[in-house]
Amino acid sequence: MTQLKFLWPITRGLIGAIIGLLVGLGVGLSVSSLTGNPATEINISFSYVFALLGWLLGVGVWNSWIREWIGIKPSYFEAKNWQRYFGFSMDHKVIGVQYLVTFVILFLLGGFFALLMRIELADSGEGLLGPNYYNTIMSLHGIIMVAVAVAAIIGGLSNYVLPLMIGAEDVAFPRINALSFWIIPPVAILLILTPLFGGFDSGWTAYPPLSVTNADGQLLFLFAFLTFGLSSILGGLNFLTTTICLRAPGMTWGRLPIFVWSIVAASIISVTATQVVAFGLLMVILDRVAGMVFFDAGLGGKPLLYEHVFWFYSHPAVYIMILPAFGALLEMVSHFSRKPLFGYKLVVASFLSITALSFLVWAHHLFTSGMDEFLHIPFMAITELISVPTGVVFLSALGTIWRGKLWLVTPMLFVVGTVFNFLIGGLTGIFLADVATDIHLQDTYFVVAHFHYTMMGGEIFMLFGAIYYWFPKMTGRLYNETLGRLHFITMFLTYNALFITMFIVGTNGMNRRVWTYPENLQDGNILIGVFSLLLGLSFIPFVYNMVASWARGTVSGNNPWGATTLEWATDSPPPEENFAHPPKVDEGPYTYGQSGRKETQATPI
Amino acid sequence: MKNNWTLPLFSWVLSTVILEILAITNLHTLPSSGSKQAVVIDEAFFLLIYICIPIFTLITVFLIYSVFKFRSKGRPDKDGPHVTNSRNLSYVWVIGSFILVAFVFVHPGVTGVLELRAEEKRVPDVVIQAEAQKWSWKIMYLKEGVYSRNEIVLPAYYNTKFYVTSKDVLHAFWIPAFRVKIDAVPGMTTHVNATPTKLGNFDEDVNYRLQCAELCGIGHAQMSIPVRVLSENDYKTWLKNQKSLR
Amino acid sequence: MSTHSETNTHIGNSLSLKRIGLWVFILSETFLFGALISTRYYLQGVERPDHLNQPLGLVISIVLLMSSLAAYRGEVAVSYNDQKKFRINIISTIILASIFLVGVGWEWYEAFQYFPPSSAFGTIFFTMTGIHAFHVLTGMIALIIIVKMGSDGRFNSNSYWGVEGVVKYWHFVDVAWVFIYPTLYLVN
Amino acid sequence: MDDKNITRKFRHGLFVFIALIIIELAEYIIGVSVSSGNFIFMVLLAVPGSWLIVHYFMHIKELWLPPEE
Repeated sequence: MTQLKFLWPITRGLIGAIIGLLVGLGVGLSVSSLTGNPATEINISFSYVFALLGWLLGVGVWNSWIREWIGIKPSYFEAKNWQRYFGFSMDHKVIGVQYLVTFVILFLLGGFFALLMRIELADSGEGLLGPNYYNTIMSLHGIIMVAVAVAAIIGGLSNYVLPLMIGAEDVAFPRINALSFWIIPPVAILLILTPLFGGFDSGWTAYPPLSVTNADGQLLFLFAFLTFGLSSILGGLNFLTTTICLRAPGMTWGRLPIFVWSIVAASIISVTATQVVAFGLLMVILDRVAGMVFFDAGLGGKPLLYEHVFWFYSHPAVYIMILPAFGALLEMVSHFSRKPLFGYKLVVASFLSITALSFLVWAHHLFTSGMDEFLHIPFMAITELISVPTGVVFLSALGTIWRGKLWLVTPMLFVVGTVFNFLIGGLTGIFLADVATDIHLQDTYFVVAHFHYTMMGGEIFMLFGAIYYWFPKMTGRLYNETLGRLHFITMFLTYNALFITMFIVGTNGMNRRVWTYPENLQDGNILIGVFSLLLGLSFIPFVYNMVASWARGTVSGNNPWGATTLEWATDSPPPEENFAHPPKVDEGPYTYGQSGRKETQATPI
Repeated sequence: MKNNWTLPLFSWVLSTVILEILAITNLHTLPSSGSKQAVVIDEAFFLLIYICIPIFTLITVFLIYSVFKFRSKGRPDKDGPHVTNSRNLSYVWVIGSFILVAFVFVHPGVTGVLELRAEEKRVPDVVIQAEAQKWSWKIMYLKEGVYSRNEIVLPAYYNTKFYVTSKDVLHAFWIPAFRVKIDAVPGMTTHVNATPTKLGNFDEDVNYRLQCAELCGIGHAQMSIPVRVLSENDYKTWLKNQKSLR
Repeated sequence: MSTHSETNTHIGNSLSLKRIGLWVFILSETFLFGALISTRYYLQGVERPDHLNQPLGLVISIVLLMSSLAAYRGEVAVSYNDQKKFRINIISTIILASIFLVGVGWEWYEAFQYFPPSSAFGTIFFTMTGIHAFHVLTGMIALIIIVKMGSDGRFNSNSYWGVEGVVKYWHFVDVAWVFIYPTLYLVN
Repeated sequence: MDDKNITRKFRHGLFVFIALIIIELAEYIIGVSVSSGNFIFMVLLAVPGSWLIVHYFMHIKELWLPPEE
């Protein structure tokens, strides 16, 4: 039993969740009996809210407050070794690893759903899933991958490295940080439970009126998304405050590593825009549960309202995803080219202008939605304008590599791959910003391929690159370089083969979100299926590499890359208070090539 | 260090030329084009491809070149030069991308929109109301008072206006061969124009189909009916037959 | 296994850090209320039904403004270590807030007859007042906690972040109402 | 304690409150009497009203002051 003690907090959380569920069910039943309205939706809503609170209570999020309230000294069990990852911890390093592992697992799950979809689509007629399950699986793939893309870098990696990079001891609000992680598991559980409640066939966008009228699984999805949004807001709040207030002495805004800047920009978006989508989801919930008519055209509602509100968040959300990826990319490009980042100030300016512009481009998702036509040209203009600051990232990456001393280890390979992928993603975006071509391409596989090129080719590639890059910092061990390269090469090739085929199929008229399609598109779809299977296989070396190297990889030393930023100046893995002596900063983050720079320490690579 | 630039610049020009030639001669990814609107959209599509190719090759060539040229075997023992910025290059880059964006905005962008809208402003010859309901289409020929549920029949060379609406959830009206797409929104009537320029039907070309393009539930994928474009005379005969059926 | 102290020594104690955190949170909430208000205009334009209880709307707005004044006085009082005035003012804030909530409840009762939640204006009205009343309610709970903590002697003129934070949040709820009130009752 | 100052601050609060009441009453009168097109008046009144609260009650200025430890 003692070996299983580490599972105690989670068990307690589950017990709390079940108690909360029963209490909520009771409340829900009494409410519905009071109103004489035997609605299962009311029961689901109350049960979920109470189960969430019960879970958090059981896990220990409110522990210290409750103890203080009833007068017990606030102190609690915290394991030291790997077991601490299974319990409530306020250490940003533990939370970062918890985030990362959770989201890598969710990523693999979402990928598995994608494979199921491809099996269905290998035949132009009915295959494995059929219409009922296909839509739910497709929607689950969508929302899980969106969650991974929103939170894996900003919640996982930046949680771990941002305080280290600015020389802080922890994030600004450690308990809120822990809270924002511990409300993620309920999100995943809710989503996985949706098939039991009839699934949800509305896609991750959940456009009403469909999402108001379909099965109860939709309600679970809405609550999951809402909870996830809460986590995202709290995370952004934490990172913003941390960067504003907890920079080490001498760490001026001009000396912040570029990754920190990208997190600041992304946090601004996630703090503000997420509230708007939360309200959009709330409107759908109110329509379903409280009988309101936001989207009921017959009673004065307007379905287009949701599309505007939703994309007001969800377009900036792609910048929550991609900005940290840009940051990580430029961060690594400098360290592995042994050159200072090219055009640091210009990049910062472009990040901030992307943040500002991202709020003004949402309606390009609505060119064919029937919104007022006078909006088409201005939104086309702003959407195309945002490619100017995005282009600066390419300038900076190429300018840094130029005449550098490239060290082509796995993270740098991912950087090179990402520049290539995002180039395709960005260029194909122009086709969707252009009103005329968008009319044809909207809602085809061209769009699907485009956002996979930006989100997966841009961000997820960078997520893996950054995991490799900071792996020695997190574990104190080196990953296996050969396996890492194998992962990169297989992933890069199959990924590109897959999604370039998807562009062609999409332009040819392959509709998205369908389980059956005209037969002339079958060859392309079979090719996509084969490549996606291979792409799925390419993650096996990654998983094996991570697990095996964490357990018994070569010890890395503190600074295996010889990088100049602050996180490498402390031990690997860092001590609980991050820095044995609080650091003082007296120069910028990228001092490569400066005369008199201290030589980086020698390492086993 | 000056000759660093010659090889990549040369390969950039060369690869651009090769890719442009390939694109112009060999790129047929769009479905068959069967309407005036399709011509506008296809022109914009190909123009954007021709504009994108030099940008693509510029960055790819320089990326590949620098990776091979500047890589060091194993861990670099020295740093690169301490170059943090180049004011001129930044100016060129930013202003250049501004100009490109402005160009793309004006030419396939605004001009494309205006061309499509000019078509919309013409007085339509045929007016059709398409009503979507889970998961079928109801096609009404408003002037003639004819209904059809299992196909759309259109006369070639006539400007047809479609009024699109929905009875329940969001759908979208999409005919791939015509490149027209507009959402069917409950409580709203949206509209779109198409002028077929070729005879055609679903049996010969699957792009002659009216397909729902906005996820609308379980039957979404199958919410599609054939489109048939007839000559004027055949169309009139068809209309007569439809009327007599009622 | 180890126990470690709840608050990190230098993190979480700095006043400006908590202030900035709260301001970021307020910025975030601004977007929520912005979305609410935009929704009203998107769905209904500036139309308003005839059956709004205008005098009641004015009265509860003034009550909420009065509560803001009382909250302000409470914060000033604690900054001068005047515990008695602090308690009186914060308690009157709570009382005024409950009067406000009663007013909203009354308005809801009337609204059910003229524009129920299943009508377009009713949808907006119930959602906007509901979300705002939820904020008032959370603010009230926080104020009650503040009073209790104050009577435990937790605040003095040097350390009164709890009061400052809650009062700031309370003022923000008031600011939101300054926009919601004309949006719901007055524009035409 | 420093009784003089506290009354002065209370009086400041009262002035702000009176200004807010005036704004609110003006809004009410315009809203009830002007039958259409009063949206712009509402904006013109609500913005300064909220600014009064944000400035005098919420002390937004503290954000621009150097942080005190």
